[in-house]
Amino acid sequence: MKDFDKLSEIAVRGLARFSSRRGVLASLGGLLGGGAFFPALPVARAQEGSGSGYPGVAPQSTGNPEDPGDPASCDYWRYCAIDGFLCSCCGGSQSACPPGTEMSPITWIGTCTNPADGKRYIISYNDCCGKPACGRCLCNRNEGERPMTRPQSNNDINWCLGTSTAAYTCSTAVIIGVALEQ
Amino acid sequence: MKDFDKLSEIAVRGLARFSSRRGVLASLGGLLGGGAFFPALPVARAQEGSGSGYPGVAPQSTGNPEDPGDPASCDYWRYCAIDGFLCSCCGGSQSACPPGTEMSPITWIGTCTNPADGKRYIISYNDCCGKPACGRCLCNRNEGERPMTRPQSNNDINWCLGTSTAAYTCSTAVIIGVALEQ
Amino acid sequence: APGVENPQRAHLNWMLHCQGCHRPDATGTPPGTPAMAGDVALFLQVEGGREYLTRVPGVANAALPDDQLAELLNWTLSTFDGAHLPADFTPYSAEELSAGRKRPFVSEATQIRAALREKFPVDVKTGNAQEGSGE
Amino acid sequence: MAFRRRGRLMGMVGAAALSGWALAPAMAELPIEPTPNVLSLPSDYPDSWVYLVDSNFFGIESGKVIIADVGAESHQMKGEIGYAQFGFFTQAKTRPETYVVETFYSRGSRGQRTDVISIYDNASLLSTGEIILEGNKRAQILSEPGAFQLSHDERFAYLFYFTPAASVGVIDLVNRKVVNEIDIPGCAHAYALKDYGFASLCGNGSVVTTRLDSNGKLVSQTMSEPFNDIDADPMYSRGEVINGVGYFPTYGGSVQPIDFSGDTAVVGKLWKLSADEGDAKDSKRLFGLLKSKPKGSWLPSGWQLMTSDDEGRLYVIMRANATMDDHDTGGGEVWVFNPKTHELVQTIELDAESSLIEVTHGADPYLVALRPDQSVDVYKAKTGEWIRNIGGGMLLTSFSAQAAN
Amino acid sequence: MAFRRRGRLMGMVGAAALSGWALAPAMAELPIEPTPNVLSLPSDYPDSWVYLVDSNFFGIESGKVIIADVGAESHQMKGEIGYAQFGFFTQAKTRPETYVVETFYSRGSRGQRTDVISIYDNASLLSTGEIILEGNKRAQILSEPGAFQLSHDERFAYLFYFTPAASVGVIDLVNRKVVNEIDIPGCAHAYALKDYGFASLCGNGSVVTTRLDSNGKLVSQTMSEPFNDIDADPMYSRGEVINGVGYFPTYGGSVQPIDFSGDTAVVGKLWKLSADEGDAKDSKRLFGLLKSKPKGSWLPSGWQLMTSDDEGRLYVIMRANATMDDHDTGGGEVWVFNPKTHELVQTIELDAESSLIEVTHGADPYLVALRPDQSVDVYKAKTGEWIRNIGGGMLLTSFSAQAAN
Repeated sequence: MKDFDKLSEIAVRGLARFSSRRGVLASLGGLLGGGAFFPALPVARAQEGSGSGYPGVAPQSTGNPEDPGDPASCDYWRYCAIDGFLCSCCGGSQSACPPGTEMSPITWIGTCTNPADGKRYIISYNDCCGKPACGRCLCNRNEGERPMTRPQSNNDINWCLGTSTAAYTCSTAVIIGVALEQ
Repeated sequence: MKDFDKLSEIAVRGLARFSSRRGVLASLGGLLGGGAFFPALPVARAQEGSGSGYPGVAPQSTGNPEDPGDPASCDYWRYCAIDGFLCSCCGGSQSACPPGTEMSPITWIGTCTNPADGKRYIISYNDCCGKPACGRCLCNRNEGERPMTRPQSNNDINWCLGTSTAAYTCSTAVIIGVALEQ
Repeated sequence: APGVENPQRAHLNWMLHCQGCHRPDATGTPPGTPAMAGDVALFLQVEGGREYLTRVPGVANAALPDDQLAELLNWTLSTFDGAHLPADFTPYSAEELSAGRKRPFVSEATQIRAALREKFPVDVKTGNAQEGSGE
Repeated sequence: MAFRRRGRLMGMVGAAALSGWALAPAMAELPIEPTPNVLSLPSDYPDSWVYLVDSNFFGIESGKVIIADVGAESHQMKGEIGYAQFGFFTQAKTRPETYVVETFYSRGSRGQRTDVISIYDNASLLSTGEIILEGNKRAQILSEPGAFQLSHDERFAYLFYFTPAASVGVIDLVNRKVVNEIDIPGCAHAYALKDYGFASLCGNGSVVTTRLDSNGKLVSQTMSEPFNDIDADPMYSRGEVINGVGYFPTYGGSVQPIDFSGDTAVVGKLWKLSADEGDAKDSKRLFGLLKSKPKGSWLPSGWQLMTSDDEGRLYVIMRANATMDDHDTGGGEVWVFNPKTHELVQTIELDAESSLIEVTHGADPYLVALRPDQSVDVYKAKTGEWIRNIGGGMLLTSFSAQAAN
Repeated sequence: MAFRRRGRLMGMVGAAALSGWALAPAMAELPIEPTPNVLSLPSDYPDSWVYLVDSNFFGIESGKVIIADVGAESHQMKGEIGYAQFGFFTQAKTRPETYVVETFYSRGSRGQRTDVISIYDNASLLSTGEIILEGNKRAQILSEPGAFQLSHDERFAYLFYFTPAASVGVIDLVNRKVVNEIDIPGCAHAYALKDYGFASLCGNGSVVTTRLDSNGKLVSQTMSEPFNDIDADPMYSRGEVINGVGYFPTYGGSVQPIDFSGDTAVVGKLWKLSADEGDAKDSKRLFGLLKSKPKGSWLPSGWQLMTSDDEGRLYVIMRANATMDDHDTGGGEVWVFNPKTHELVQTIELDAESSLIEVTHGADPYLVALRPDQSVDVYKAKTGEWIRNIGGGMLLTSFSAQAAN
C-alpha cells in the first residue's frame, strides 16, 4: 500500500480546477494512464492569481470591471453552476459559442452572484453543439443545482436540444436578467 | 520560463513505457490538461521489476521460461517494433485479440530477438479491429521499422485491413516463424 | 396586466422556471414542448381550459408559491397571447392555483390538451395544431 | 528479468554459448502461433467481474464499457463494447446479453442522428442485433440507474426520453421493438415495478406509478402525495434498489426509501445517514472499523454514490465538511448501513476520494471505487482492505459501473 | 482579483455598502446578453494562426483539427472541426476552405463505412459540402504530408489509397467529385508536381512521376533510378516542400532533395545534416546560437520532424545519442538549415523533447513544438526564445500541424 501510494500519487498539474467544492466532473483527473492529482495544487495556483487555473490556458478578462474575474477560469462568478468545457477556452466566450457550433435554444437556468455589484444574475447555461467535445477547461460547479427530476435546474443533462445535432461541444453562461432581492 | 518549468514538469506516473529509445507514440504523455512526464521514471520502475511499467496494469507472464518477460510491458521482446495499444492489456494476449474484435488478416511483419534463446523470431503484428481503441498500454518501438514506402515493414499504418470494420482496437505480436541465421 | 402584481418578478420567474424548455419567446419545441405563443389564452375560451392550465405539469410542478405561480400564469397569458385574452378575463388567484396543482395531470395531459384544442376556434386551431404534453 | 534469464540459460549450455546465438538451434524453438485468434468469455461471468462504463468526455463518440475482473491478480481487463454519446448500459440476468443505449451521427458529431439499443452477447461480445429508437427522443444525460431499467421478467426495457418533454419508451426486448411511449411530464426515470410498470420521480417531489399491461399498453397512472422538498433537501434522482426497495439519499444526508416491489410505488419513511443509531448498537458493528464521526459535517456525495452487496447492506460515499452544493463531488469514506435498521455497520476509508462505487456479487465481495485519475481501487468490501489498483488509461471519464450478474 | 475589485467598489459607495447588496440597485447592472450568439472567424487567417491536428487515439472516432492563434496572449484556441479515424487535413490558398479526409462508421467503430472529404468554410467553420469516396480505399495512416495534396492550381486533390494495394485518388475539388484513381503499386503518396501530376516514393528506393491531363486522366508514368537504400539509410516518407523542392531526411542524418517543381520529379544530391558545413562559414550564422555538436551522435527524429519558414529555411528536429531506430521518437533540438547551401544557420534548444514542429508564416514567425504532454510550446523562430505554452487538454495525440496560409 505504501509503495502504491508512492507510485500513484506523484502530483501532476491538473486538468481542471479541482476545488474540493466542485462536482463529479471536477474530480476527473482525466489523466490517461493513471496519473493522480492533488486537489489543492491547481486551486492554490488560481488563488494566487497566477493564471486561469488550467495549465496551458491563458487568463482572460472581460475588460469590464463590473464583470470581474477570468472567464477562462472555473472560478469565474458566472460559472457557479456550470458543468462542462468552458467555451471561453474553446474559441467562444463566456456568452458566445465557438465558430461552427450551434447555440442550444433550450437551456437550464441558474443564478450566480456577481462579486462586483453583489447582485444575483440569472444565468442561462446554453450549450454549444455540433463539433467534437472541446476538451479544454472542464469545469463543474453545482451551486443550487437540483436533481434530474427538476431538469430546468439540472446540469447533468446534455442540453444540446433543439439544435441540428445534439453533439456536445462546450458550455456558456449567458446573463439573461437580474434576480429580485428577496 | 523558470516558473513555467516548475508548473509543467511535475512528474506523473506515465501512460506508456517512455524509454528514450521509443517512438512518437511513446512520447505521448497523453495527459489531458498538460501534465508532463519524465521519460526516466517508468523505465526505471520496469527495470527494477516492480511492474509492467504501466501504472494500474498488473504484470503478466507467459508461464514459459523460453518466452520470457512481461507481455503487459512495452519491454516484452516481441514488441520490438509494435505501435499501438497492447492487446495483452485489453482482454486479449500477445498473440490473441480481445473478445468481440476481429484479427486483421493483413499485417506487417518484423523480427525480434528472444532473449531466452537468442533467436530472431518473425513477428506478425496483427491488429485487432472493431471495438473502440482500447486506450491501455500504448507502446511504440521501431526496431527495424521502415518508411511508408515499404508498408510491409511499417507500423504507422492502421493495419485493420480485410476486416469487417477498419476501426482500430489494439495490436498483437504473433510468432509466425524463426528467421534464418545470418 | 391583469393579475400581475409585479411584472418584473413574473418575468424573472418565467426565466427561472419556464423558458429553459419553452424558450424565451414561448415558442417551445413542438410536439413535446408545444408552443404557447399566440394561442395559450385560447384555453380560456373553451370549457375545462381554465382548469387545465392549473393542472398541467409544467405549472403544477413549478417550484413557486401559489401566489407567484398565479401571477406567473397571468403574466404568461397576457405576454405571449394577449390578443386572445378574453375582455372579461378574471385573473387566476393563488387559491385557484393551489387547488389545481394538488391534482396535476401526468400522461393524460396530452389527450386533454388535444380534446380542448378541438374546441378552439377553427381559424387558430388549424394554424397551430401541435400536440404535446410537456408544458 | 529477461536478461537475467538469458544469463542463466547461457550458463547451462556452457562456455560455447558465449559466441552468441549460433548455438541456439539446439534448443527448442517457440511454436508458431495460430491466426486469427480471438478470445471469448464465459456466458455467465464470475462474481468478481464488473462493467466499468466510460463516457469519454474527451471523445464522446468513443465511449466504451469495459468488462473487468477486479478479483484477478492480472489480466483484469477482459474486453470492451462501444458506448457512444452519453450512453446507458444494463445487463440481463435471464439472457446472456447486455444492452447499450447509444446515439450515432452519420458524420461523427454532425449529420443524421440514429438512436439505438445495441445488444451484445456476453461470450463473444459481438453485437447480435439492435433496436432502432425512432424519433431520437432518448435522454442524453449522465447515466442514472432509473434512466434504463428492465422489467423483472426482462421482457421490457423502460427507457427515459427527454426532448425536453419527458416520457418513457417501452421496448420489447424479446421481439426487439419499441411497443409504447408513455408521457411522464414533469417527471424523470422509470424504476421497474412488479409485473409491468414503472415509477418516475417528479418535480413536485412526488412519485408517479405507471402500470402497463402485458402488451406494454398503459393501464393506469397514479401520483403520490409530494414527499420531498426539492428546494430544501432534494432527493438525488439516483437510487440504489435492494430487494425491490429503492434507497434515495438526500443532499442533506437522509435516505428516502421507495418500495418498488409491488404494483405501485410506496413511499417509505425518511431516515438519517448518521453514526448515531449505530452508536446505540455496538454489538452489531461487525468489523470493528467504526469510528466516531464529527456530527453534522458528513454528507452523501458523488455520482454513483450508493451501491449494495448481496446481503443487502447499503454503501454510501460520504464527504467530510460538505455542503449541499457538494452533492456530486464525491468523498473520502464509504459508510455501510443496514437499510432496515438504519444502523451504520461499517466505515471504509478510501485511499483517494471517489465519486463512484460499486460492490461485486458473492459472499466475500469487492468494493470498487473510482479514483480521480479514473483508475479504480479494489477493496475487500467486508474489511475495507485495499487490494489493488486497476488503471492504465482504461477509463477516461467514468460515471457508472455495474457488478456482473 | 474579483474580491479585491469588490472591495474597491464598496469603498467608493461608502460605508452604507457594507450592508450588502441591498444598495446595489443604485449601480448599473450588467446588460442582458443576446442568444443565440456564435462567433465567426476571418476568411483569411492571420500569419500567426496554425491548424493543430489531433488524432485522439483515446477516441479515434473523435479526432479534431484545432485552429489556434499561437501569437496571441490569450484566446489562442479559435475553433475546431472534426477529424475522424486517422484523418488527413489540408487547406486551400485560393479558396477560403479546408479539407478533412475522414472515415465514419454507421455505428461508431462498427457498421457501414463511409469515407469522405469534408469541406469547411474558413470563416464559419461550417461544413459546406462533402465528397464521398466510394470503395473506402483511402489510406488510414498517421498523417504524412504526401498522403493528401492539392494541385498547384488547387483544382485537384491527390489522395493516397491503401487497401493494401496502393493507388492515388484524383479528386476534382471544384466540381466536388472523384475523377480518377491511378495505381501506384509498390509506392506511396502523391507529392504535387507542376500542372497536373504527382510524384510517389517507391519501395525500391525510386520515385515515380504520374502525369495527368486537365481532366485528371493518366498521361504517363515514369520511374526514376533507385536512389535510396531503404535498408541501409532509409529516407523518411515525410518531406518538407520549399519552393517546389521536397526535402526528405534520412534515418542516418542526410537530406535527400527531390524537385517537384517541374512536370517530372527530379532527384537531387544527398547532403548531410551536420554542423560541419556551417562551421566553415561563420559569417552566415545569423543569430549567434550555434553551438558545437558532438559529431555523429545527432540524428533527425520525430513525426512531423521538418518544417520551413517563408525565407526558405529548413527546420529539423534533432535527437542526441540517437540510433536509426529512433527515427520517430523526437528530439530536444531544432536545427535550422539553409537548404541551398546546406549550412546550419541556427539551433534552437527546446524546452521539452518534441516529435512535431511547425513554423508560421510571416517575417517574424513562430516555431510551434509539440510537448510530450500534447501541449504546444511557442518560440520566436528567429531567436529561439520561448514565448508561451498552449495546452489545457486541447490535444490528446497529435501528429501534424499546418501554419495557416
